[in-house]
Amino acid sequence: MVEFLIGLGLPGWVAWSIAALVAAVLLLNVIAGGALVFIWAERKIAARIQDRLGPTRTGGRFGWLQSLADGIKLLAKEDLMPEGADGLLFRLAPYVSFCASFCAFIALPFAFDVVGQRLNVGVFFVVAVLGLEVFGVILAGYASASKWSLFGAMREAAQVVSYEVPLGMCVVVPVMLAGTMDLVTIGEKQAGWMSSWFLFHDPFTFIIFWVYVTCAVASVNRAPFDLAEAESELVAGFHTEYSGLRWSFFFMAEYGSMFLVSGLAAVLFLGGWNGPVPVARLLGFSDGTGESAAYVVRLLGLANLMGKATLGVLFMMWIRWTLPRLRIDQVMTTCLKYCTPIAAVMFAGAMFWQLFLPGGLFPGWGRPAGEIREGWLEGPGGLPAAASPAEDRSSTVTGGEPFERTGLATRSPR
Amino acid sequence: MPDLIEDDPRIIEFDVRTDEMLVNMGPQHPSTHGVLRLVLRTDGEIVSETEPHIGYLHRCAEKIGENLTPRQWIPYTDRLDYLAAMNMNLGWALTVEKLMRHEVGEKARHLRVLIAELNRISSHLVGMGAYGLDLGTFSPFLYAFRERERILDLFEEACGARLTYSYITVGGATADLPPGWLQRCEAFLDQFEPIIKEYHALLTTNAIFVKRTAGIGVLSRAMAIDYGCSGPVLRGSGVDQDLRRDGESLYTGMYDGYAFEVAVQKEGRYPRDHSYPTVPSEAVLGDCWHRFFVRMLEVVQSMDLVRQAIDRYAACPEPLPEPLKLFEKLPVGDAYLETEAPKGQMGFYVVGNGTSIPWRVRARSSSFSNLSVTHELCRGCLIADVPAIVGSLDIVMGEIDR
Amino acid sequence: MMGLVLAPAMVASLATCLATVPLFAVNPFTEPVGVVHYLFVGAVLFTAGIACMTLKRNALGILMGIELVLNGANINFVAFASPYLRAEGAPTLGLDGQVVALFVILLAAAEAAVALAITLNFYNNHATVDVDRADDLKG
Amino acid sequence: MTGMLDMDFIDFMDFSTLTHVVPPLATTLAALPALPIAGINWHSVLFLLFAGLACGFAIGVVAADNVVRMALYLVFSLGATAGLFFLAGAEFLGAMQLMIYVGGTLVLLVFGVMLTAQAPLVSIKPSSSDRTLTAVAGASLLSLLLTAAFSVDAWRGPGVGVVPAPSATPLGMALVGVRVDEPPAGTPVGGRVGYMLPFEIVSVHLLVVLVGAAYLARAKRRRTPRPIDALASAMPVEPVSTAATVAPTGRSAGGARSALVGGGR
Repeated sequence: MVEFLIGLGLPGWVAWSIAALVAAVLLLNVIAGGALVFIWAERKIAARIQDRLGPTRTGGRFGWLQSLADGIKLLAKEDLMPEGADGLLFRLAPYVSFCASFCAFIALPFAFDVVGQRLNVGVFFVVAVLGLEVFGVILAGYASASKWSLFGAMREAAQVVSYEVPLGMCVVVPVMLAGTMDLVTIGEKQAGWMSSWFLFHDPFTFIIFWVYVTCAVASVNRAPFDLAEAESELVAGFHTEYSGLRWSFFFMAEYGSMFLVSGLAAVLFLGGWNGPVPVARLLGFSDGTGESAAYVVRLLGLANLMGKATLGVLFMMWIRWTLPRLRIDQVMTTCLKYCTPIAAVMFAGAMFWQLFLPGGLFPGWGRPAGEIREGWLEGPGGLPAAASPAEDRSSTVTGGEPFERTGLATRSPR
Repeated sequence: MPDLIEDDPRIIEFDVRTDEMLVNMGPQHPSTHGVLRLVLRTDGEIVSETEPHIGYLHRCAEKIGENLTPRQWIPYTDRLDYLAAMNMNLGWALTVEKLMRHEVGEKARHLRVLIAELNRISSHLVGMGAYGLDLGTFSPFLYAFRERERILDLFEEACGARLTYSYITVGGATADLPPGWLQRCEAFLDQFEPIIKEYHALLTTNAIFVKRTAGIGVLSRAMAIDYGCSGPVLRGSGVDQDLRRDGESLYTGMYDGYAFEVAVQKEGRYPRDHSYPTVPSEAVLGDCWHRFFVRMLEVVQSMDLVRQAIDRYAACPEPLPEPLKLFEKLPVGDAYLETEAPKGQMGFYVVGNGTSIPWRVRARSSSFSNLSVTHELCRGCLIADVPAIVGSLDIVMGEIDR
Repeated sequence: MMGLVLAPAMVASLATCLATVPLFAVNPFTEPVGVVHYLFVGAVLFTAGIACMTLKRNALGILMGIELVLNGANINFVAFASPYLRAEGAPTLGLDGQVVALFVILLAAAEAAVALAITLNFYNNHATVDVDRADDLKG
Repeated sequence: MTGMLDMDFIDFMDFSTLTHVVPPLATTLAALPALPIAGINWHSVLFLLFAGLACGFAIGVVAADNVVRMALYLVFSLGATAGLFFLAGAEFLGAMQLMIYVGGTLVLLVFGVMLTAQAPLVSIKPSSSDRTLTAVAGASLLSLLLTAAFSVDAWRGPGVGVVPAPSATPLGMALVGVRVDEPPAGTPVGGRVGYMLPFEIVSVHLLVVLVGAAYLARAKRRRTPRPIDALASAMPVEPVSTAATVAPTGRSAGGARSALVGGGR
């Protein structure tokens, strides 16, 4: 796009700004628009689970404009701040939360190469930035001058910091299988049928996926781990004192994070934009068949990943409206006594499986031949780096050559 | 009862010096069931002291009762335990009848059993649903309300009101049941019976629910008796007492010929437990789980009683007696009667002085005594346990503050 | 009175910063930045950290100062390691710089945990985090 | 890394339909190169942004008295530093900085802040003479450092700018003892070593710290009252019966009865 804009005679910096703005606005829309849809979906799902109808009138049918109406109400609401609050921190906190949630989307791919910024430490970046969301919560809890808020903040801090450990372990397993932290490559390594998903790579990855689900739900503070805002204990926890737009920023951050961890789960374990059936390939599209075909492939992938991530969010809603809330000590026990050891054992298991049975449960079954590439392991006999879509910049710095020299790592993961 | 003070790992002091905090839970708090205010002294998440403050809903109900005739005061009894207004009506009506030595007929007796037990179901449904809410799950609350709505529909048909019925009154009931009511009631029971399994799946046997309730807030048998607890709270501690069986003859006479088993754990097992979830191994007699479970058992027990009452009521050919006159003179003397309301033993005291307006009226509510154990149960628990414990006591502020 | 003493110091500090501006030899809006830009940031962070450590009486403030100092050093390591910030073909620290920075981060985390432990124990024993009151060993 | 603006996901889109819309706009904007900001280098501008944030908030940490605000400013400063790392091509380090420093260390710090968040302790103000001394010492130190930094001519020129970002893989390989990165010209192959041993040492070190932290947070019973407890009881606050000091007999049957017992009978 930048090249196109420059080609129109725009100076480079304008072109770059426009390109950046387009990307930023698109990502912002994913969060804001996603939040609107998910809030509506949550209301409908909750209602259906509870034998109710939920919103029915706003916007004609199904109350589909309900969250927009809510948004307008929130905009018009009086913005209150408690008297003893630390004004600066109180005002800042929702934006900190929201920014963290938003920033993490930068590195999340929505389809092959459809990513804000492709980082070769993508997974790491997403997990790291996601952990920053807790700052907004802590600040909100501290600045609100309310004891309930402080309780919520402390719970959130303890919970999120603890759950980062097993979450990190879970995330490392697909990284290990793919041999890279680049989310785009990880997704692309699972191309083909459902059997090539890392979820079905071996029994350990299957189990660790569920550990990931648990930790992800906990780290985005959804029931049954929504201790920070436990309404029956802490009134509303860290956002007790918030109202109006600031409160809705917390809400958007929450829904953004839900979508993010679901998207991350989809990319890491559920094939990303691939599978369960390689629709694009069956339809005869592939990256090699021209510009418009690549376009279609990406659109299909986008829909695929969005669908999976949405399913993940819906799953979280489902359990939220089904299960009671755990107690804080039980939440910590779940993390430290169950999730962490299980994740550690599964990590070791997946490691040994990868060592001895590197093909997974379904070696090569239904996987497109020659499409999975891993630049730095291919060696000199592999495809030339420039022709490989699954790797870009990494190949220019580390070719296969050094491995030849050291005599290491000639084993391909396949 | 295990010695929780010494061995509970949650109340051991940590090396990190922390400060105590005084927190007001309520009167505007989502899980204090109305306008209860609990002042918690907490050390981090650990509650070292809980002090209930009551009186936010005081309406001088008893004093008003000393300026109205007993039948005029019936609507005020509705507002005591507003979730079980029929049982409140019944308690007051029976007390006044005791003072006046008035006997209602067979038909009124069965009608009262029928209505009171139906209201017990609806009250326990609210207690169960709200308890789920206290533990952070919303859906069972609405499931419970779904069934309660049907009971309220039945009551509405009978008396025109959905919450404050003023139906059972001194000398009988304000009106007879409308035609077809009994069939609709039976239809409801038939539809309701299998649904109870769902409640057990969602709450009673749910792993998280068990974790949150089993072993929490253990009320020992002796303490329950000491504090004058009653109802499911008392029976949840294993005390085999139910005024429907053990009360004054005037009251137990109402249940003459009815077959029911008191829902209490005897020799390690509950009655009817063959068809019910087994007690989880973590549960200790007298904890929140048992109190909850006793309520669930009482729902079934009440359904049984309602079925029996329907048969007996339908078998009574005579018409329902007219209630006493509004300004019927009260004899000189006093009467005190306790009945088994859903929340526990509801006592009314009335002193007559020969006029139609009683000289003194007093009420003794079960929730009041049940609430008084909170500071014992909540000592050393976590903040999240406070709603769990208070919720399991199933209090209604209307009858505490009166 | 206070201002009289403080003002020259502030002016001196400001002047130092301003005096460095012509030294950059690069228009940062149009040309790629160089190592010296990073060094500047590193120096400011380092100085802020040192100032924090000397100025704050709150033990946690001192801890934060240490973090800043370590970060200032880290910026330098990364700057010298980066191939972008040097002229074409100029030698860099390469990976070594990054690895050292990595170890610094890790050790800083460990150090923070230990320092926090010390602070908390200090708080336990003295009911304050004011380091000026840690004078038990004074003869 | 090519700067934060490389938006891959719009690169593949076909914008040819826009051709008839954009040129008028383009001609307008094309007039802008006359302005001094014309050949703007986004990488450098982002550097200025992050550098300004990092420096500004670092000074904020010094200037602030409230310990929570200090922590917040530190978060922002360290976050901006992570941005600088990304700009310098050290992506792994940047993510590491976010994860460990900002995410971990500072949460730890905020913990400490919360634990000590009593009104008198939140802001312990330094004396004005301290401030003066610090300002003088700081200014001198800064001038010294900057003089040193600017004294090397080779460091002052512009860098090569944007080249493809390196992968994190060589870093990881170096940590397990294998160097796969390109050595600079003239370096003997044997002269570049991996970091296996330091890596192991750091790992063990972290483990020790972990154990230490667990030791700190362990539960234990206190037999003798701490000095602080005596201090607390000397204060005119009503005595508090903490959970641990409750006498076991208080719970026994027939023990302390509530004033509420008896009810309305």
